[in-house]
Amino acid sequence: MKEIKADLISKIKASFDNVTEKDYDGNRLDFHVETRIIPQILTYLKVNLGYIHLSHISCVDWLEDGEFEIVYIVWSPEDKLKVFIKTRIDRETGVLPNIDMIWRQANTYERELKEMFGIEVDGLVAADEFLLEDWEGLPPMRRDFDTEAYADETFWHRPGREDAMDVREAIIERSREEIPDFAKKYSR
Amino acid sequence: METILTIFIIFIAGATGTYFLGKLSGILRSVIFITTLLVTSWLFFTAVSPDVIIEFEIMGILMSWGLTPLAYVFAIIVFGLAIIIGIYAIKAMEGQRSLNFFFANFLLSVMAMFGILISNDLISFFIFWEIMSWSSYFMVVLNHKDVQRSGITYIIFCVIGAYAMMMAIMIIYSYSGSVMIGDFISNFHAFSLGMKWLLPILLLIGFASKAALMPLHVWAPGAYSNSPMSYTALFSGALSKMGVYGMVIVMIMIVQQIPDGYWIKEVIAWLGGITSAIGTLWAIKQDDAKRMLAYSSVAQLGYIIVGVAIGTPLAMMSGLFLAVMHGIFKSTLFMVVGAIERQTGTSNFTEVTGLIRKMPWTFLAALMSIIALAGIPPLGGFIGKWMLYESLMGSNHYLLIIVIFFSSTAAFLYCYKFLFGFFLGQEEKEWSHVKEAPAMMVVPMIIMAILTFVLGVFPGLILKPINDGMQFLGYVSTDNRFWEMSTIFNDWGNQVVMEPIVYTIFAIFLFFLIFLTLKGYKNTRYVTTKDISSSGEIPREDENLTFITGFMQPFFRAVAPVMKRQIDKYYTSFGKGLEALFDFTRRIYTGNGQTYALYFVIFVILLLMFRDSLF
Amino acid sequence: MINDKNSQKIADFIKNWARKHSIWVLAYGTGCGAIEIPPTMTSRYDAERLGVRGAATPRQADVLLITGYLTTKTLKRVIRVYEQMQDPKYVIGFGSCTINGGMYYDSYNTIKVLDKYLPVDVYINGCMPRPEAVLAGFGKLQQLIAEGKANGAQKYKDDHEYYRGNLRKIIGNKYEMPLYNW
Amino acid sequence: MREKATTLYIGPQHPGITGNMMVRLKIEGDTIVKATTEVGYLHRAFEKLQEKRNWLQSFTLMCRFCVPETDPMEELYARAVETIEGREVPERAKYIRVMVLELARLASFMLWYGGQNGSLGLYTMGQWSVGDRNYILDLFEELTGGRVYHMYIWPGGVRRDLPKGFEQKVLKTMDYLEKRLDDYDDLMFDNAIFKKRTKGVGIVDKETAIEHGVVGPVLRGCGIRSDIRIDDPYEVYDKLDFIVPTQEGADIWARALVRRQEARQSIRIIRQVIDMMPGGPVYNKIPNPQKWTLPKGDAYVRVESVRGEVGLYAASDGGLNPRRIHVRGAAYVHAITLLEDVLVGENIADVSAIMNSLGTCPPEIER
Amino acid sequence: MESVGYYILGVIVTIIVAFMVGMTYMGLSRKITARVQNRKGPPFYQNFIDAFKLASKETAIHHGFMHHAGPAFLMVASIMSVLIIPVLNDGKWFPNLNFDGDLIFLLYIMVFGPLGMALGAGQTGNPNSAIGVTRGLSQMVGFEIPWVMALVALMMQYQTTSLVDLMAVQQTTGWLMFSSPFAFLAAVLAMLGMFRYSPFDIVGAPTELASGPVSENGGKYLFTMMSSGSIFAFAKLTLYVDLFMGGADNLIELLIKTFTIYLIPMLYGMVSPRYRTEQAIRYFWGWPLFFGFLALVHAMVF
Repeated sequence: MKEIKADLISKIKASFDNVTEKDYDGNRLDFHVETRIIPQILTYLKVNLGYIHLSHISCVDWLEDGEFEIVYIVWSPEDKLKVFIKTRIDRETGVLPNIDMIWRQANTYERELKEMFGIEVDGLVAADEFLLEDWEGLPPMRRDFDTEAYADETFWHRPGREDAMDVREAIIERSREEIPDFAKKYSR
Repeated sequence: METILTIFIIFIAGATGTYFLGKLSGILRSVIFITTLLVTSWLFFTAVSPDVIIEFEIMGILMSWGLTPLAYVFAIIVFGLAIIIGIYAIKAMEGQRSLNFFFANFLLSVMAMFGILISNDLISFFIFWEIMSWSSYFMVVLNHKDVQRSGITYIIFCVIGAYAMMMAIMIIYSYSGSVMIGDFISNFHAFSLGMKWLLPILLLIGFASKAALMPLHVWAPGAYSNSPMSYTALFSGALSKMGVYGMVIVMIMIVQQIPDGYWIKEVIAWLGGITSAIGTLWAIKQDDAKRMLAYSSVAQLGYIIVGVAIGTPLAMMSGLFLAVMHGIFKSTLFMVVGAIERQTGTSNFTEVTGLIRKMPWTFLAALMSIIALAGIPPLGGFIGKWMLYESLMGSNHYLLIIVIFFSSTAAFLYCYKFLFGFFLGQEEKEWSHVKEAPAMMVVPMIIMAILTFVLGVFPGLILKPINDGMQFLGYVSTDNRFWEMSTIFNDWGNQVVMEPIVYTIFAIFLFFLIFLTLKGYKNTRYVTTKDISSSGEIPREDENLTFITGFMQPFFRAVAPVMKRQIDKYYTSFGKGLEALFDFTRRIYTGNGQTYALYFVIFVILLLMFRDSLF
Repeated sequence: MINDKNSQKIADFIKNWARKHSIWVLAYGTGCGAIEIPPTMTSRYDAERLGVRGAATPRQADVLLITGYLTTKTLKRVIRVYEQMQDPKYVIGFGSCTINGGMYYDSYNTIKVLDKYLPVDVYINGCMPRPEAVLAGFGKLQQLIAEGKANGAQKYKDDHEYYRGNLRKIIGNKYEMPLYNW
Repeated sequence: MREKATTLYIGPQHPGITGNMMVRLKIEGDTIVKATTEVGYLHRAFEKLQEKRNWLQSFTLMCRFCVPETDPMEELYARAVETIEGREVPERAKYIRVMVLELARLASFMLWYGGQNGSLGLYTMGQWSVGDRNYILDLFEELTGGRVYHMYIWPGGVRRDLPKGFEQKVLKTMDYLEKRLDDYDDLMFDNAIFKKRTKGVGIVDKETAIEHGVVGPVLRGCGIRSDIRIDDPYEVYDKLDFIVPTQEGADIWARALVRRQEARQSIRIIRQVIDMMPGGPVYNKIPNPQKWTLPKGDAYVRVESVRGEVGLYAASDGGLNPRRIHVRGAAYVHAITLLEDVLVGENIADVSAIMNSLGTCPPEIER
Repeated sequence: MESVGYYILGVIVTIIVAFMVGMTYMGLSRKITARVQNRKGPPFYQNFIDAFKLASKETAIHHGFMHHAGPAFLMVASIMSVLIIPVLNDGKWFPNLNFDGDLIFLLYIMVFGPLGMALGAGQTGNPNSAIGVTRGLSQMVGFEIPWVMALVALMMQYQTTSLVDLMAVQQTTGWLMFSSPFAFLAAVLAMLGMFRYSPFDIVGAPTELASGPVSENGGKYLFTMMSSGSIFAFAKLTLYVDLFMGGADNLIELLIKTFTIYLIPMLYGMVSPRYRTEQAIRYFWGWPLFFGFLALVHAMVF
């Protein structure tokens, strides 16, 4: 595993600038790269090094830094190594390159990033809406979006929720009821 | 003066008047046109009887005109359809080009058909046949579109048929010295054996090309769909029956005299069966109503030819009855398509949908005709189908009956497609402006629809003249079964009485209709076709919810391994042959059908003039 | 001869008896509760012996089973489907999340109280309710039908403005919700 | 101008759909010319809610991610937390976890048997297998108290030890189910019509599979031997002896065969685990949940579920709540881009069968 | 046939008996299916409750006249078939419209209803309905061919198109099932398609088309269709008994014979997935067609 990692680091560093790596225990290796070389490095990993499986694309909202951290996780069935490609983009102005020509399913991830975080993806061809319908306002997965306040404002809440009184009352009321016949007959 | 001649003179005068006076005013043209048709029909139905024969001589050839009882049946079709379609055509053709020519030509066609029916000699028969061919050809190319394919194909097949027929006439004349049909039939036994086989085949080619029997049906879809619908109604309803008329005479009068002529009958019957099956399959595939109905006509004529070719009394009767019925329902359907095309501007199923609430009367006419076409009781088509099956069983045609049954079951598919494609399905905004066709178009269609119903309940109305015609052909009517008003019999003595069946059907239908209507009347609502249970989703405006493209795809996938390869091969090779034929004719002639027709006439006249020196 | 009221009563009794023993449930798994519907319908619990049976389209269904939370996107479809159903029709709220939002009380995309949008006849609580509970829910519904108390459809008709207003509040004016049935 | 192709909605209210999702089909004849998956009917914003909950509260939401198979989700969360925190798990807990996971797989296979055959109109199969699935759920009930949501595998081990005599009950159930699986084979795999309906339908070949990042039985169905339990072993899978079956057909039939063998492998694993199970504690106690913080860091863990690889990316900022929990469902890949591509050219009769075969599970997509 | 009153009464009784028997058979089929599926199943009279409930639905919608009248068309076909097919051998107890039970007429009246219904389904504008109809019609072309071959073989062999005559023949020669085995085989295989149980339930396949042509029908419309279906089922079963099993002398015998026939499609359906449309058609054009040919050859030779 150590040799594989060292080999990979040297190969990546030889091909790309401004790459910092971070090693973990087990079969995980992180690379921090610039946003613009994401397609190149992923293509390189897929075509030249056998990292054929894109496992995941995730995004973490670092509100205090004003940045999103995008994580691409690729996996090589031969090396049995998970490689994390991490990059950071600006929360407001950042644009992500499109990689759905490398892996088709990245399209879905990018649609979600666009909708949930409001991240622009350069050259993404897809329907506007993914999970939400007619959503207006702040993308909901951003940390500054307050879901509880939104829910309180938009939806009804059944009173008694605070201490779950109604449920307790219902349980008490229910326990006084006669058990229905068929329930007696059939319940195991 | 003889009534027959009067009719001819009125026709010619009417056609001329329509053409020349029509240039003055459209109303005048319509008046002359409809008066001609009315007067001639009136004369025909009141004053013409099958007995009178007139003879006269032109250029030394004796011509004999008279209406045989058999021809009377066909004449009923011709005049009945002509008057109804004529009324329809006046409104339907409104605002189109070269109307004078159309209406004059229409009259000429009717006259030519009448001429064919009254001709007792081969020469006048042939001349009228040619007039009919030209006039129909001019109708095919009337719109000046697709002339190359449809027009040329049609005229080529006309010419093939005409040549075959003319050759036969020449041979007959040179052998027997008489052109009388009666003489020919009675002297047929004197011909040599080779001639005995050649003559009927030549004549049959001539007639089959008009009746669109496979493999001579190629012209039909193009010609039917290319001429104006008002004429196609007549074309398919009456004009193609002239081929059937000829075939009846040949099959019964002549083929029976050939030793082993049985085989010709069998071959023709099988050709008819295969025609119906293949025509049906092709009809299902069409997305254009005109072409579908054209192929359907081919298929339906297949049934008729089967009946005629089998030739047992019941078969002949079914064939003739189907001929009448086909004339009625198919011309109605063509009129329906004409009405829809007029109101919407297209006759393509994939474009028009949901007209039922906009054109209810047209729908009613279409529904009745389609039920008749499908042969479902209680409408008239069923009687014909029933007799056809019974006759096939009575004459032990085991496999042919399966072929016929296949095509008539498969016919349900295109029947449904026709109704669904135009009238049912989503009611789209695109067609919300569509109105019902004018009364002058709707009324003829409805009359025809009622006719299908009346003939379904009382087939005796038309079976009676058919029976007379068959007696003329030499069938001996042994019992009264052929003209019972509402009962049909088969060879084994089984019978179906239509009247109580029809009443029961209507009683049950009305009972349940009333039940469905009255039960919870207040709480039953009409909802639009947009409010369907589309899986909970609300359909978007631009989405097409009508399922019509590739309508019967699974069916075709199923028949593909059985039929498709053969059909394709057959058609491609046939098409190639046809193209070669095109090239050949084009090289000889100018490629213009009209010019060619002129050549042809001159050729015929020359032949007639120099007949003595030739033979 | 026959007292009108009495005959009406008898007719109602027979009708309600039939309705009670023939409950066609619309095949619409709106939420995670859909996972307990197959066991309820299949061999061990066998709801069919009570006359409970699936219906493929809303036109044929009697009961709309809201199996769990409703997201706003589903809510629109559910209401459309409900309006396409024929009277008499019933709604069963299934799972805690239909009652008070359950663990999704602060989610921005799910409704919390089902009976603001649809007239619920029976709630089945639990997360998730066991098949026995579902059967008990059907039993309760049968009881209500027999007593003639399951008149949610009428309630929906009467208070249509109220229900529609509540719906509007969530979905705003952007989504075209055609007024099909009313 | 209207489109030429007809629009047909499969879902959300449709007997043939695998969950609350929608496939918008454009059909010509009965051939699909274009398919669009629309999701979002089940979006509950779990990941947003988990940011508002503390680390233990988040755990209760975890099992609701994908309802047909809840334990892999709990396993994911537990392992992610353990990886970030560096918490050790007792050996016995690992074995119990494997047992529970395999039982969950088996239960899910039974549901698949029902779904796959129901989509093709063989409802008897669904009645049998979903009915028999209850026996597994009974085991879960005894072990955890819940039929569907177990909340059993949690950070630091499992919630409680096995009840007395539980192993024997599991083995007895396994014997019964093994017998039943043979019955299913008779009904399903020996059925000529089933074969006709599934062979050559819904083909996902190797190139497509790699391009789309396909996982699980779908990948194995096209001949690639790939299984997280072998490739990236977790818990005690590296100590167990089992086979990862593959097939070459790449169609529904091949995937059905793969699943058929996998169900038997699950039974085999369960037997092995019970055989090898050590004694000892099952739970490495976590601190007071209200004050439980994890160090800053992130982790990505994966589990092989019935539909294939399910992954979870968890990031901690050192606070009380998770910074980010992000689940990668197998269906996330299968149900959207792959389904859209596979459906083109197929018959509308096969849509439901293909969806069942690909393992589309909408709650996992939408979360 | 003493009087019109007696006649009409008899007709109504026939229809009611057909309805009851058909409904009960369907209920029994549900019960038996449930037993095969390891469960208790609904009571055998469940279908009556369902039908009554559908009839007592308070509201209904329709998409236009054809959709409204569609079930009535269906009813015409089923009742006409019941009225044409002799129920019992002597015809005294269940008088019917006695046209000797003409088989060709029967063949055509039996498609009258489905076509009318298809028009109704077409008017709903629901794509599922239209697809279901095309499937149904295609399948019909499939199974009608072997079915007609069997009938033609029988009709040719005994030189009659009348069902009554064929029944009379069986009084002397024994059951046609044994004397014309190939026709029987072809007809029974075609029957699988006619009853539309699995694997030929492609018309209303729920997981594919959400119940197909009936997807817009509820309440009274569905009730009428359901009743019509049960009457039709009885008619078809009686037809098979009359054709191949020598008819029946009394009601009990009829019930036993019809139920035996009914078990064939039912039991086959329980363990079969559904065919695709083209596969179903090809199925009918395989062995059933072959048996049909054999039946024709058999009829020609003997």
